[in-house]
Amino acid sequence: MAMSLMRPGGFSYSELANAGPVQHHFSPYTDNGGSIVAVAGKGFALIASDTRLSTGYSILTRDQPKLYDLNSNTVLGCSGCWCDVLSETRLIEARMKLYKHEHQKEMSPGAVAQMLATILYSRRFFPYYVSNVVAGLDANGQGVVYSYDPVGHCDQNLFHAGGSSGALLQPLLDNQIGLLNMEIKPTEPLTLERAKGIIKDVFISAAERDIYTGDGILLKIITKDGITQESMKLRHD
Amino acid sequence: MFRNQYDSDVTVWSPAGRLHQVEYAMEAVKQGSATVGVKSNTHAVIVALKRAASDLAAHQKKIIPVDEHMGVSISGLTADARLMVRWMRMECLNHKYADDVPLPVGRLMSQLGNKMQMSTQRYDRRPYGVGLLVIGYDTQGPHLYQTCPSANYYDCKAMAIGARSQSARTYLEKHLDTFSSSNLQELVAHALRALRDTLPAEMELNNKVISCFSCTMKMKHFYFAETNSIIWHFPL
Amino acid sequence: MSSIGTGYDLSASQFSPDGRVFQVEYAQKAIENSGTAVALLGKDGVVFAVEKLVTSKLYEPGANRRLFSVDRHIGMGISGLLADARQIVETARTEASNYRGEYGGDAPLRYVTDRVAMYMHAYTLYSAVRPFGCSVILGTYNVPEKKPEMYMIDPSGVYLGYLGCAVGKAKQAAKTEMEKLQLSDMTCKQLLKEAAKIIYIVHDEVKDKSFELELSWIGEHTNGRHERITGEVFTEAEAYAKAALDEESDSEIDES
Amino acid sequence: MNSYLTDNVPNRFACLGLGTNSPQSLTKRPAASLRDMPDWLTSEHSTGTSLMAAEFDGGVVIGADTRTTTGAYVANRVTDKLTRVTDRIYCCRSGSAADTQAIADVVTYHLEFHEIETGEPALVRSAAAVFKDICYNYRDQMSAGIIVAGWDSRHGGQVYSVPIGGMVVRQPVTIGGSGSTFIYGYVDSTFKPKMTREECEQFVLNGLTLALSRDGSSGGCVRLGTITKDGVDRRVVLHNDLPKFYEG
Amino acid sequence: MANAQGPSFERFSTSIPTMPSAAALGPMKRTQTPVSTGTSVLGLRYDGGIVLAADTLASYGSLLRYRDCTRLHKVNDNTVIACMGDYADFQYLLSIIEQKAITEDCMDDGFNITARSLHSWLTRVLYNKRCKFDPLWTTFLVAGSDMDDDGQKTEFLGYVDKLGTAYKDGIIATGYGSMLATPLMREAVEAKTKDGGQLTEQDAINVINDCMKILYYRDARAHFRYEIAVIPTTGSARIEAPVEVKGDWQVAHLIRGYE
Amino acid sequence: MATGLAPEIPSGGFSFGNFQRNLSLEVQGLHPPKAIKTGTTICGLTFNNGVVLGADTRATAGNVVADKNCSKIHRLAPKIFCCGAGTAADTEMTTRNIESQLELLRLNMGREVPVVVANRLLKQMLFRYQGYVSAALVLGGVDKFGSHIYCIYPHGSTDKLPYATMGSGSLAAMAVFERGWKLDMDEAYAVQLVRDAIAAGITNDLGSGSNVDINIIRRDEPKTKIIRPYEEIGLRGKRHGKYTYQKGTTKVLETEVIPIVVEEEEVVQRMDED
Repeated sequence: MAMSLMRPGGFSYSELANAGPVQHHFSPYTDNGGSIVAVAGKGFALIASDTRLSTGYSILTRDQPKLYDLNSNTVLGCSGCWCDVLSETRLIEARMKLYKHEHQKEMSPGAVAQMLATILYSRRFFPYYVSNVVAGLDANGQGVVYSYDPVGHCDQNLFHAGGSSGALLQPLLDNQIGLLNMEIKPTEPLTLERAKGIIKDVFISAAERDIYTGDGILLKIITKDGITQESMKLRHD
Repeated sequence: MFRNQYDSDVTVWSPAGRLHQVEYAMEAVKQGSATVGVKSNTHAVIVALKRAASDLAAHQKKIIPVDEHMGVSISGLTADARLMVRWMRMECLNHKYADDVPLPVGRLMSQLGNKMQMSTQRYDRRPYGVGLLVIGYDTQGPHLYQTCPSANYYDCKAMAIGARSQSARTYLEKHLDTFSSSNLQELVAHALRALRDTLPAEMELNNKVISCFSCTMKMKHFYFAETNSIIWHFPL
Repeated sequence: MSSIGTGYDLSASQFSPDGRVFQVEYAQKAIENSGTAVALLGKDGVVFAVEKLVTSKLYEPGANRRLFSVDRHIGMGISGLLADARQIVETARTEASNYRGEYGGDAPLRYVTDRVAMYMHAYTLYSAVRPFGCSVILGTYNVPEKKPEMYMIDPSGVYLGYLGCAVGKAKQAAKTEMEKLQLSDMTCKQLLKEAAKIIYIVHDEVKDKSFELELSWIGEHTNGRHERITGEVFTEAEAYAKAALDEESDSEIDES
Repeated sequence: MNSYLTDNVPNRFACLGLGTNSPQSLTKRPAASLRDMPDWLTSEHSTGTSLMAAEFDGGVVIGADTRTTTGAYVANRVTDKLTRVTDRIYCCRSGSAADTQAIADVVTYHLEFHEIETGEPALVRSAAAVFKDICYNYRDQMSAGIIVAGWDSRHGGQVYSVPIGGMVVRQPVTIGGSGSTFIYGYVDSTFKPKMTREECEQFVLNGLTLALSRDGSSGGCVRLGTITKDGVDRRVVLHNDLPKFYEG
Repeated sequence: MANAQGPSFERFSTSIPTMPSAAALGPMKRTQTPVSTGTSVLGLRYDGGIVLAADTLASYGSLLRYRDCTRLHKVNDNTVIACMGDYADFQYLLSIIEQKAITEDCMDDGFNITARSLHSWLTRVLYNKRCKFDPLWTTFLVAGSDMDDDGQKTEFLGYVDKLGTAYKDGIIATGYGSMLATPLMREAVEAKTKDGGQLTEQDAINVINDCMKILYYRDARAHFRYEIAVIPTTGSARIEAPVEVKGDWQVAHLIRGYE
Repeated sequence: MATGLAPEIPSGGFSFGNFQRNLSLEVQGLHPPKAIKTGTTICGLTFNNGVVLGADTRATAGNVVADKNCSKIHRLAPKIFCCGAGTAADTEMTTRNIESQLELLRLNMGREVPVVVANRLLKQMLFRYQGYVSAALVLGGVDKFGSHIYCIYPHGSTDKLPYATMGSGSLAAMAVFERGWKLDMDEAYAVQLVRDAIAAGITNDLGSGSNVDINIIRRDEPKTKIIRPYEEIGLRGKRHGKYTYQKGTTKVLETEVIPIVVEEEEVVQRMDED
C-alpha cells in the first residue's frame, strides 16, 4: 500500500491501481537537466549553457558548464543524460585527435557536425539521451549552429535552444532573433553585443520558470580570433 | 656483412649467444638519415635530416607527432615506423580516454619494448627495422628515449641515430654537461650542430633538409610542436 | 656446453645425435655475455644485486633496470637479454595478478616460479620460437612463517631453489665469493653490503668500462615488501664494496 | 458507532479499484516520473517498529521503539507508539500509521462508550476483541499489527496479539513489528513467567534494544509502560542510555 | 528532444556482445538489484584537502546486517575512495583497483594513479557496465589531488554513480546525504567563503560530524559508527579510527501520544 | 439508480465514475493532465510564546514553475494555520473545507476550537480518502492548552511534535532543525531557524523556490502575524534588453468592418389601464 506522497509530473491512474511493494529496477537513463542556447551571426557564433547539474529534485552541483571547446572555432554544448554526455564528448575528443593526425588539419565545424550525427546514429537503438548543439565559424567566418535530436538528425540553423528549457526558449529566440511573424522588423543585422544580451536575458527567464535551469551560465564567444568566455550568475533556488 | 648459417631467422641463436637477424635489423637503422635528440630540464628537442628519394620526390617525413605531449623522429624503415607510431597513438588515446591524463612517456616506452620484443622471438615475424627517438613531456618533465629493433630502449640525455650519427654522438658527449640548463634556443642549436656533424662537408643545413620539433610544457599543458621558425634566429 | 653441434643446432625443436638441444645451450650463452646478477638468501630475507653495464655516456643513470618487482612481495633479478627478460617480468606479474584475482591474497613464490618456468620451457619446444635469452632469479620473504625463499629459472625452463645464486658474465667468480659467506646466518643488512661487494669484485674493468650497481631487498625489515635500495643505504653499501675492492687490490699488489 | 468506518469504507475502496490489486503489480515498472525520485517521497508513513509486551506478577510491561519511517527516511525519531485505550489498557501499534491511528481512535471511542454503558473499567479481553473485529473485517485494506495489553481486575495483567490478518491470541509474552523477527530467540531463551516488575522491565528493554540495533525500520529510544492495578507508569529510555550489546 | 523511451532498445540490448553467446541465458548480469548495501557517503573540500566520511554498516534490506564494514579505501598515499551501494560490487571494483595499485607499485616509476584519473577510470567502467544493462550498483566518491591550470596541486573530489554520471565539486553527498547533509555543508561553506574565508580541516571535520549525526537521526539505514578520512593535497591521506555519533534525544520526553 | 436519461445529481464528495475509463485510456497511452504540485518546503515549530510556521512559494507543473509566489500557509482559524504540500488543489480544498467546519463548530459550541480538533478533522478526512487526496500538512496553532504543531500525512496519520517539516524539501529543512533546535526558544531565534530551514529547502530542493513566507502565532496576541514575503531567496540576474514592440509589429492580415445594425422596433405601450 505504498502510495505517492508528493511527486512531480502527472498523476497516473495505473500507478495507483498497481501500487505494489517497492522494487528496484535498473533504468540506464536519467535526466540531469540543463539548457543550451546558441546563436550565430556574421563573424561570430555564441553558445551558452547553464551550470546546474541535477537529478530528480536534487542539485548535484551548481558549477558544471555543459560546453566543450572542440577546437579553436567549434564549441559543442550537451545536456540531458549526463553519463551519455561524458561518454559522447570523450569519444568526440578522441575521434577529433585521430582526424587531426590523419589529415594534418583541424576539423571544420561542418565536419564536426557530420561526425556527431554519425556518432549519434551509431547508437540508434540505445541512444545517447543528449541534446546536442554545435556552434562554430565556417570557412567564410560566418557563424553556424547545428542542432540534433538524440539519434542523429542534424539541423543547421542560425539559433537554437536545447535542453530542459528548449521548449520554453525556442519561441522566444524565434521572435527575438528569427524575427518571425513580425510586420515591422529591425533592419540592422544582429550584432554580437545584442546576441549576447539576448542569450543572457533568455537564461534569466529560463531560470525563473524551469526548475532544472539555474545557478549560473557560461557563455562562449567564437570569433576569428578564437574563443573567449563570459559567465554570469543565475537564480539558485 | 658476413653470412653464416645462424642468421636466417630470429628464432635461431648463434653458438656465441647472438641473434644475427636482430643485429641485421639494427643495421637498417644506420641506413636511415640521421636524427638527433637532446633534452634540458625544461625541454626536449628532436631534429632530423630530411632526404628526398629523387629530385622529383618530396622530402621524406622524419618527425611524426604521436599526441599533444609526444612525438618521434625515425631512422630506418619508414613503413615500420608508421606502424609503430599508429600503435603509440592509439595507446595514448586510450589512456587519455580512460584516465583523463596524458600517458606518461616511460609507460608507453615499456609497453612498446614488450611489443617489439614479440617480433624478435617468432618464426613468422621479423624485428622492426627502425630506430626511434621519442620525445615527450609528462608530469616528471621532458623525456628522450631511443628505441632499437632489438626491442631495447634507452632513457637518454641526448642521442643521435642514423647514418653517420657517430659524429653527432661525439658532439653530444662532448657537450653533455651543458644541456640540462640550456634554454630552448640553445638546445635546438646544440641539436642542429650535432646534426651538422653528420653531414658530408659539401652539404648545408637549411629549412629544406631538416625538420625540428620540440616538446615543452606550458603550465600543465604539454605541447609537441614544430619549432622551425626559431631556428634561424641564432648562428649555428 | 661450449661445443657446437653443427647441423643439429638450428632449431629449438631439434635434438643433436648426442641428445642435446643446442639452441637452448646457445641461449644460455647469451646470458654469459650479460652483466652479473647475484641474489643472497639470509636468515631474514633476500638481497639482490646487479651489475648493469652502461654502454654510453648519453644514457640517463638509473634507466634500464635489471631488478624488478613482480608483485609487492616478489622481487626479480635478471641477466641476459633485457628485452626478453622484460617479457618474463610481464608474465610473472600476470601470474601473480591472476592468482590474486582467483584466490585472493599474495601468490606463493613457488607457484609463480613454476608458472613462469613452464612458460619459458614452452619456448624450448617449438621451431617457430626461440628460447628466452635470459635467466631470472625470484625472491620473496614469507612474513607469517618468517621464511625467505629464492629460485632461479634458466632458459631451459628448469628452476631450482638457492641459498645464493649468481647468473651472468662472472657467475663463477661470484659463486666463489658467495661460498666464503655464511649466508644463512646473515641478516639482510649484512648481506646487502656483501652483495654489493661481490658485484664490485667480479666486475671486469678491462672488458666493460662503466657499470651501475643496482640493489634491492625483501625481508622482515621491509615487512615482506620488495624494495629498491636508494639513498643512504645504497651509498653505504656501495662505499663498503668500493673499500673492500681497494683493500683487495692493495693486498694483491702486496703479494706481487 | 461503527458507522464511522462501515458506512464509507467498503464502497470507497471499491470505487478506487483497490480490489484489483493483482500479482502483476509486482512486475509493473514505476512510471518515468517516479524514476529519479527518492523513496521517501513516494512511500506511505509507517511504523516499521519493534514492539514487545510481557506479563509479570501483577501487571504487564509494554514497550516500543520510537522510529517512524517513510521509505528509509525517519519521519519521526521520537514517536510514541504506545497508545492509550483506557486507563489500564494500552495498545502498541505497528504497520501503517494512518490505519493504526484510525483503529486506535475508533476503539478508544468504543471502549469509552462501553465503560460508560457498563459503569466499570473495560476488560482487556474486550478491548482485544474490538481491535480484532476491525482488523479482521478490513484485513485486505488495512495494514495493522497491534498488541493489546493491560490490567483488569478479573484476569490481572494480560497481553493479546492482534497481528495482520485479524486473529487474536492471548500470550504471556508477545512481540510484534518488523524488528521482532530478530529477537524471537532472545525472547524464547530469556522469558520466564512470574518475573518481578523490575526483571520484566529490563527484559523488555533488552529485547527492544536488540531488535532496534538490527532492524533499520526500528530505532531511536525505547518507550516503556508498566500497567498494574494502580494504572500506567510510563518512561522513556533515551537512545544513549540503552543497554549495550555486541555491535560488530 | 525526442523521448528516450522512443525506440525499444531493450529488445536489442541482448545483441551487445558481453559473454560467449549462451543464447538461452542471455548476457550475464550480476546486479539487477542491490543486496547488501551501504548508505550515504559524504565528501567536503577544505582549504588544502578533502574530508570523506562513511558509516560502517552494510544493510541487507532493512536488516542492519554487517555493522563493521569499512566503506572507505585508501588507494594510494594521495587517494581515498568511498562507496555507497552494493557492497559486493564495491569489493569487486576494489579488487581491480587494488591490483591496479599493485601493478603501479611494481612499475616503481614515480607515477601513481591520481584521484582525477581514478575518477575518470571509474566513470568509464561504470558507464560501460550500464550500457550492458549489467550495472555495478554503486556510487563512488573519489578524493585526492589534481593539478590546476597553473600546474599547482589542488584538491579533487569527484562523484560517479552506477550509470557513469560523474562530476566534481567541493561538496558532495550521496543517497540520503544529498538531501540531508548537502544543505548543511553548502551553508557552512557559504558562510565561510562569504567574506573570503576558507574552511580549515577542523571546520570540515566539524561540519561532517554534524551531518553524520543528522544522518543517523534521519536515515533508517545509517549507523552510529562511522569513519572519517582526511586527504590533504600535500602529504599522506589517513583514515581515522571509527567514531560514534553522540546524539541528543531529550526531545523524546516532550512527546506523548500522537495528538 | 441512474435512469439513463438524466444524470444523477451528485450527492457531494468526489465522483469516481470515470476511474475505470481513465485506467483503460492510460493503458492505451493517453496520459492524464498534469496537476499542479507544490513540491514545497513547509515547516513549523513551537517556541516559548507560540508557533512559527514557514513555507516557500513555488508551485510546479512537471519541471515548469507554475506559480512563483503561491501562498502555502492556509488559515483554518484566527490562531490556527496550516501549511500544505502536495497537489495544490488538494491542499487548498482540504484546508478550506476544514476551515469552514471549524468555524461552524465554533459557532455551534460558542467557544474557541482547540488545535487538536483541527487535527482530528483533517486526519479523518484524509484517512477517508486513503492517500488519494494528496495533501501533506504542517498544522500549527495556539489555544488555551498551549502551542501545538502537528504533522499530517496524506494517508491520515499524524504526529504531534515540537518541530516538523514536510514536502519535497522537508529533509533539507529537517537537517537545519535538527542542528539548530533547542528547548525554550525565543521568538527571534525561532523565526530565524524557520527562515533558515525554508531557505535550505528553497536553495537545495528543486521543488521549492522563490520566497520564504512566515506566520507567527503568538500565545498572547489575538492576531496572527503573517509575513509574506519574509525574504526573497535566490539571486537573480538582471535583464537588460528591451522587449517592447513598435505599434504595428503584428501583421494585420485582413480587416473587415461589420457595422452594428440597430434595428428599431416599435414598441407600443398601452397606457390605458392606468
